[in-house]
Amino acid sequence: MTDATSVRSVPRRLNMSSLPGSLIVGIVLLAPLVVAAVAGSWLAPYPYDEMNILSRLQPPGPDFWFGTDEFGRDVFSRTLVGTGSSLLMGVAATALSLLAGVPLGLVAGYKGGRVGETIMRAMDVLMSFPPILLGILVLAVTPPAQWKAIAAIGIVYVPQVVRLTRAITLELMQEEFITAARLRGESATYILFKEILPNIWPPLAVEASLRVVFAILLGASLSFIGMGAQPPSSDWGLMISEARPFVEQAPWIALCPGFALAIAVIGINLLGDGLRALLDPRNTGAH
Amino acid sequence: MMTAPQAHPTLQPAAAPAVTPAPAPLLDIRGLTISYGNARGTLRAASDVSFAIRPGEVMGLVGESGSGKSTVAMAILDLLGGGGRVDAGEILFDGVDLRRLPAAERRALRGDRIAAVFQDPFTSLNPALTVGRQIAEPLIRHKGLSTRQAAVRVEELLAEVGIRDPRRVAASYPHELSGGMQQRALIATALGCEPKLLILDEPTTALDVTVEARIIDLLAKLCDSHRLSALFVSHNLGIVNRICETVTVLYGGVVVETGRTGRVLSRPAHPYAKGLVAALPRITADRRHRLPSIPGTVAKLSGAVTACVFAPRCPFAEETCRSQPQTMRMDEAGDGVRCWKADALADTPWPDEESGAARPPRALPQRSAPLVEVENLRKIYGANRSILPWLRRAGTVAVDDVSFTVGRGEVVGVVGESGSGKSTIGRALLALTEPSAGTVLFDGADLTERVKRGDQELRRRAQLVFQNSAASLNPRKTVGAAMDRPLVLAGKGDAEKRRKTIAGLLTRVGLPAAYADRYPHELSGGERQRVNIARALATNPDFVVCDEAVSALDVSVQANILNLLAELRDEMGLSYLFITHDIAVVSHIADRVLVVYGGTICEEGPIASVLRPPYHPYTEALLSAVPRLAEDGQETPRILLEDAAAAPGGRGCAFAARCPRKLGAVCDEQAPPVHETADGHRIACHIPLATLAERAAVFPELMEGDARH
Amino acid sequence: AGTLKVSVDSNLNTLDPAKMKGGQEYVAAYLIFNGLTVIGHDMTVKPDLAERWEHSDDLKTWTFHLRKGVKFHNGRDLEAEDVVATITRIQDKATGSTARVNFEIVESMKALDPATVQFQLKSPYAGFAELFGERQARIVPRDAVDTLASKPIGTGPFEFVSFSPGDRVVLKRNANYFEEGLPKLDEVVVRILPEAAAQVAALTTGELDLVWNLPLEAIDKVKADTKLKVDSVPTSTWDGVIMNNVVKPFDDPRVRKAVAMALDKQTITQIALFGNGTPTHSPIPPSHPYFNTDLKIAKGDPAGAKKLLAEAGYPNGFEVTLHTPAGRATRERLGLAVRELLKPAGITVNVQRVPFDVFLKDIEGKAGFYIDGFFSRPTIDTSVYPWYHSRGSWNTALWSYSNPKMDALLDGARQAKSEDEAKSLYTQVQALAVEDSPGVIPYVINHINGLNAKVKGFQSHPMMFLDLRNVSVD
Amino acid sequence: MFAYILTRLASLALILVVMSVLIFLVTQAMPGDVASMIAGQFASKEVVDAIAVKLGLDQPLIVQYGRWAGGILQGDLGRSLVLEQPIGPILMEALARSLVLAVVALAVVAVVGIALGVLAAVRRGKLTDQMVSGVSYLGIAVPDFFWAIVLVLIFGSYLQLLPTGGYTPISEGFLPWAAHLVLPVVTLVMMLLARIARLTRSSMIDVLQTNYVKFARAKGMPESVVILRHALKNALLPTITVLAIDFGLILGGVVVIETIFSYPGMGRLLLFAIQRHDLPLIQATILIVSAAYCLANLTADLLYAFVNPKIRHGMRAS
Ligand SMILES: Nc1ncnc2c1ncn2[C@@H]1O[C@H](COP(=O)(O)OP(=O)(O)OP(=O)(O)O)[C@@H](O)[C@H]1O
Ligand SMILES: Nc1ncnc2c1ncn2[C@@H]1O[C@H](COP(=O)(O)OP(=O)(O)OP(=O)(O)O)[C@@H](O)[C@H]1O
Ligand SMILES: [Mg+2]
Ligand SMILES: [Mg+2]
Repeated sequence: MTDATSVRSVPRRLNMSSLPGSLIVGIVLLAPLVVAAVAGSWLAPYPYDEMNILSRLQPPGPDFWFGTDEFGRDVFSRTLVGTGSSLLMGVAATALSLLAGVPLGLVAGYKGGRVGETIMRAMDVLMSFPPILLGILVLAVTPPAQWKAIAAIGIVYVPQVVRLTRAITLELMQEEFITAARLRGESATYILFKEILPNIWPPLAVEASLRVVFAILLGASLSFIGMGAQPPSSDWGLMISEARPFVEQAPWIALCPGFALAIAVIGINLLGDGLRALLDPRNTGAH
Repeated sequence: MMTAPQAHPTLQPAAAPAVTPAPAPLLDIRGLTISYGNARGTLRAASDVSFAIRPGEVMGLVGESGSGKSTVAMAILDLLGGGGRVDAGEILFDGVDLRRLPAAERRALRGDRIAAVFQDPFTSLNPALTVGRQIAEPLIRHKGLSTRQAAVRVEELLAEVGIRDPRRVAASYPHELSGGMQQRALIATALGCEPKLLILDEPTTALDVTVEARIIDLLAKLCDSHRLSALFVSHNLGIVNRICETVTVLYGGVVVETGRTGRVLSRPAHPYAKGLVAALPRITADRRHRLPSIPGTVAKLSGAVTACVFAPRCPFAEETCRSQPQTMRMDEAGDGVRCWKADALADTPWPDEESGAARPPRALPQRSAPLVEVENLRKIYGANRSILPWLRRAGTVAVDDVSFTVGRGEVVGVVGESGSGKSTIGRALLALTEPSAGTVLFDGADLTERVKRGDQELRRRAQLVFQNSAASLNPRKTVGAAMDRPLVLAGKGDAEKRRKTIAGLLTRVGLPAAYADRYPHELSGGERQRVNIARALATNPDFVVCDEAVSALDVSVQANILNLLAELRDEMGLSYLFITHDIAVVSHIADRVLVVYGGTICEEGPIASVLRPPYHPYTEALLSAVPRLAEDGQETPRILLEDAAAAPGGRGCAFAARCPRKLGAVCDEQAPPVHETADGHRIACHIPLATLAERAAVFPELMEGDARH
Repeated sequence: AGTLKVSVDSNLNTLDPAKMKGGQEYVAAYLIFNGLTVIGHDMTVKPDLAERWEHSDDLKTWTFHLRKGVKFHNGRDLEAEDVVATITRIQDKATGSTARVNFEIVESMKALDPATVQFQLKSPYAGFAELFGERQARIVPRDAVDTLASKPIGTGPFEFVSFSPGDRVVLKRNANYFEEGLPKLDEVVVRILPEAAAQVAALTTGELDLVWNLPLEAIDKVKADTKLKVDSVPTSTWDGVIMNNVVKPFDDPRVRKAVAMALDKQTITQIALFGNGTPTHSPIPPSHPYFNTDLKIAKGDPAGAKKLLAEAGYPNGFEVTLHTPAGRATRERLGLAVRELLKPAGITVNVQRVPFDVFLKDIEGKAGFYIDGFFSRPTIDTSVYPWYHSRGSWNTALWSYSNPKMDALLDGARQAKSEDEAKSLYTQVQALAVEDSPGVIPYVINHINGLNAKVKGFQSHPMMFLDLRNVSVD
Repeated sequence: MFAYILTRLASLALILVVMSVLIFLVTQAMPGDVASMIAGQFASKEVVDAIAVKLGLDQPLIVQYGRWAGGILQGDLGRSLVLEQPIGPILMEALARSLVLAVVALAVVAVVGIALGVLAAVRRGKLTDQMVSGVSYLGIAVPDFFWAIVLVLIFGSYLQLLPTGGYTPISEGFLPWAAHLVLPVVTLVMMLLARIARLTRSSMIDVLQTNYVKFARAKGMPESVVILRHALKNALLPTITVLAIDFGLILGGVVVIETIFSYPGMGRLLLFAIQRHDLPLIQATILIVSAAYCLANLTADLLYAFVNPKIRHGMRAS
């Protein structure tokens, strides 16, 4: 359906003043990160993995704006180059959990009964597996790779997405526009994806923004136990984790990626809030 | 046949000097101006509102939805939420301007000297606290009672509002009580500290007619016995007529008329009040009549008032109306109107443009096979035959062995109290729920069976118009998209053609074609309901179930929709199953009516017969509970039903437990026999037909009309 | 007198000495148990449970005389049968002791009397007495072997009190210890503190008296604190860049040589150890008299390496995965340093961290290119022979290096009758090891302990043992 | 209600059975094996095989599972292959410590988080609200291990106020016990607070707009009563869910925090078991964690009923 009367998920007149404030702030915070993610390796003053034994653990200065780490690598360049993989970790893992979780949650909520119960109990089982073990399992079968860490984290978050989606679906199922759809003979697929799904996006946007953040942090924790990103990659989580022994001696090693992470976290959260508001057709710019 | 109100010859001239000094008002509101502000701007919800309530007086505050009734009530309580602000004016309570009091002192007044009861008992009680505790709170707070003393007082109060088992009720949680009991608990709370002023914001709107009647009676009695003053907010003119001495009519945040109830409702002076009274459906036997309605919608105000607020919708408006703000003209009797033409229009009724016009009489249904045949329909919810013993459950019987037919082009009304199974019947007819037993034949075919086999074609010929116009439209789809789908499913042409069809449908229900691009939240309630109807029509149905399709709407909007539905029936030969709890509405539109109670049909027949004796005892109670305007006839004594003690069910008559005319054990033990009269009027009751026919008519005027015809 | 609180950085798997694998466990082993002999601070073999020992001229029959009056912690006297039982147990494959290979040389053994035990060897071996100084070869009571893992009973200076996995091991003074007046401490608490920062913080606050194997990153901080001090000793513990000699492209000696040439050992020592170690050629540490001082320590010659690679058929270099065991910071740094230093030689290295259990199962001895490391051994022979002899136990599993010339040198050294002979043979071994480069051993590590100044009488042991006999806290 | 609990317990038992099979299969699929772990570096194949035989690892999986599950039904969690000790006591000790951590941390998180959430909701859009958001952002924006290290440095190294790690049983005195808990608890609180505060805030905002809150105000109840008695109880439902999930999370082990603070809880035990490939220990640990998690969920659901009588009613009915 692509004609003029097709479903529009965003309100028509998009002008700046009608954009939610949190969305704008979120975008402003995230824009430089996205640039860094795309062009980090060109923008970086040094190669991310270039060691310089003579200038290891240098404090911030004109040569190394944010100092160097224990190998004499430029912290700023590493942070820049690491943006891509760090954000990818969060975004891809979240996307994965949404991709798997939303349909399952929709079906569990729509079908109810035995199918729904089975799905929910399966999610309970999955949820009661400690996340690290899942991480280790996925990562340990074959050599670690980023996509595997992403897969592991994505799987860990599936149950929570399913729960949320199901809860909203159950609520929406009470709404009469679903009855109206059944009445005109829509298929279950259409009802799930065209009637219910668009109404799930706003709360899901908030949830997803939280998930992205948690995914980045869980990725960092996996790095902590040696399961996530592989050195010498400059994934932020890995960088901060590796900087631990030097927190006192050379706090700047952790500072730069920590800052970047904080900006990303806040930016993504604001973006989520803003998206929720934007996706709501009732949005009139008031927040 | 409704007539326009006649001007009363004894109306006092507006300039006559006061003779008797009126007692000082308890509540005197002067020039109250309230606005809601947010990022979008400000909305003036009340402009220069003035009125006074004398001690012991009950004043009704009426007006269209959104006219600012609640806003005014909340301002008195200092509970304007969400950016609401009083910009100007005084709220004198016992001579003291509440606005000048510090917040703590105002709070101390609340619940103590000024008490309130809100519209919806189901949401006004905290689900997490026992009812007794909630009633006791203000007693402990304001009267300094100990918990124990309060508990004693709570039981007294509950008894006072007519609850038979106060101790048990006090210990219950809200969800364990029926709506009527909850509302009584709220009233008991309000009465607890013996307030001087009671603010009632639509206290019965959420209740059943029979329950509503009881609550209104109770309130009238209490106001009388406690010499309470009350501000009674409602849009139900019948109830206002029943309980209020004076009435104030709000329109667009402005008081347009105020005066003694009898005068205002029988001879409204302001054009808006005229329209309001005219749009009210009356119990009538003449269902060919179209209701007068007020076209257009309320304009939202933001700035100062520079013209008559009603001018855009007023059929009498002139240039002056649009350029000059109106002033309130009061007379000594306390009657006042804000219209410079009021005197000139005193004898002009609200124009009834349609009722005069000749309409082609609808061809009477041929005696062919009925469109819908329902036989022995049963629906049991929640039965569970689990292998685990603790999971087994018998379930609730929502519909118990119901049979009826709907002819082609016929409108069948379904009335009954909440939970009696009306919606379930409707849903079963549309194959939205699977019957536990019985068959539903649609145009001779078993609909449920067809749908199960994946045949949606038949189903599209039976549609539904919902009560909740907001919930029945996907908030994320434009009107056009919502209407496009049925066409796509029916394979009705390409995008361009469908767009044309949609535009046609929108025009058909009286909406501009441009509305196709709007989202539901951009429409008013009446407009949304029109979209709903247009969407239902998109599949070209033969049969439409209207489940409380007009219950949530304002009288003037309701009149609009009712007219539209009647028109569609006449022009397209649609059949309706019209579910409602409003007898007046049913009497207005239905050919035949089913009275259901506890999942069974207790009375069925042509509308004219059902409204006249003989009555089923339940029908009689239901009809007697209908609130009416004074001019519609004499108030007949109400038959007040006790609250249902248990869900109906068992072997006997479903109504036995609450029946005021119960014969005895036979009612409990045997299913009632069905008495049938010549015109298809059927009553299921143990009482002989002759005895039933002895009762006086609830609507004697109908009998007169009968005689006249 | 007093209680000494010492930290180790990782949980102990077992307190059964035969099954021990990690340095933290050896700490406990040394405190609770004794061997027949002991390796002293000067790396020479000393009597321990054996008062004295003698061997036949052909170096094949060895007789040990046990010290009198030694009691196990459970009160029973030590007997020669316990020694036999201990070694038999180690020889049992199902025990899974890494010391088993050492004792494969034993043909038979018997207790001549309760105080004398005699070993018959399959071949002559001059260093047999030193084998009893090995970490796993602690003498255990033959009647209590089943509970050793959780309730060890030994003859050592400290008695086991409790072990709470993941948290601590508590030991108390053995009042019947055979060395008069020792130990001086009443109690030793070994705490398991995995995080370096927490260890150092605990040391500063006095919560700990001693941090065994102080994290290298923390050395400066401890040095700066006047209440604390750092005690360090060179060891022959080494890390290595392992190249599997039968896996392509490392089956070509030129490739291995090129890798070795490209690696600047001084730089590597700086990166991986922050300078707390010494570049070397082989497991023989520069501090040892046998160290070959004529050989040059590799300085890093990428151009030369490139040339060699071209000769070997890799003019454009190649790409290879280097596995490092996760959680071993030094080895991870070594891996990164290798990656960086091989880049100019045209070798692209992808570093891959592997969890330790996977490392043991799938990487060690199987992968082509990885980082590994080994604790110092009691003798030069045990430090070298197993890695370079074609039948050497580690060699066959590690890099499968085989050179008859090397075998001859090592076999000769085993039977060397004089120090000079041995020295000359080992000097040639080092030269050949550099020439053939079966792998690259960039450095030997210093063993460093951080301790509170109030800890008296402590000396770091080159075998990384924790010797607390003479230590006291006031 | 009783029927409800019975049903839930039955389904819990079922979940645990499924879990036990899953755990068993999944752990078997893990790379690495305990025999080579015990054998150590460069053990020859015969050695590994000999150990495997001794440990019974050579038998068919179904036999191994049967033995394991049978033991568990008799309350025997098996023996750790690496530690060579019965698992029961080790596990229970770790569980008890994790429990202490979970209970204390969650108590703090619940009290502080709910208080902050309520405060932010009541002062919506005001400075307080923004400050609460700010603090909670700070909590989640920085990884827990970073906080942990910073806390160790500040309170351990510099201020020398608190022990930096380890665990002292309460039997050795309340103060040492509490002192060892402070830092891990604070770190956990930083980590979990944000979510609780934000959640409480949003549901509180919803509840504050309900009719019954308005009615309570109309009764002249002071704000404190309105907020604490009328609104809060109804706003707590989502918060309770998340608290239960967090409870399961902490019980299941917060490896990073346990590692940094040398806290010998479930997380490190599990990590130890995984790293040593000690299957019986892994299996038992996960099973216990799962059971604890399910129980936490059940408790949350029962708490719902306690907080909301309507749900209590629903439980009776459904
Ligand atoms: N919190 C608010 N913020 C903004 N506008 C509001 C708010 N509350 C009410 N309004 C607007 O003020 C006007 C008056 O509302 P009010 O609730 O007083 O009407 P009402 O007469 O009680 O209507 P109803 O019969 O539907 O209850 C309406 O237009 C409404 O949309
Ligand atoms: N999905 C359901 N599950 C269980 N019980 C139901 C369900 N739907 C309705 N019921 C029960 O069936 C009975 C009839 O419900 P129904 O909705 O048909 O009544 P109604 O006459 O339409 O009431 P109202 O006027 O309140 O809309 C009620 O007791 C109701 O509680
Ligand atoms: Mg209102
Ligand atoms: Mg209904």
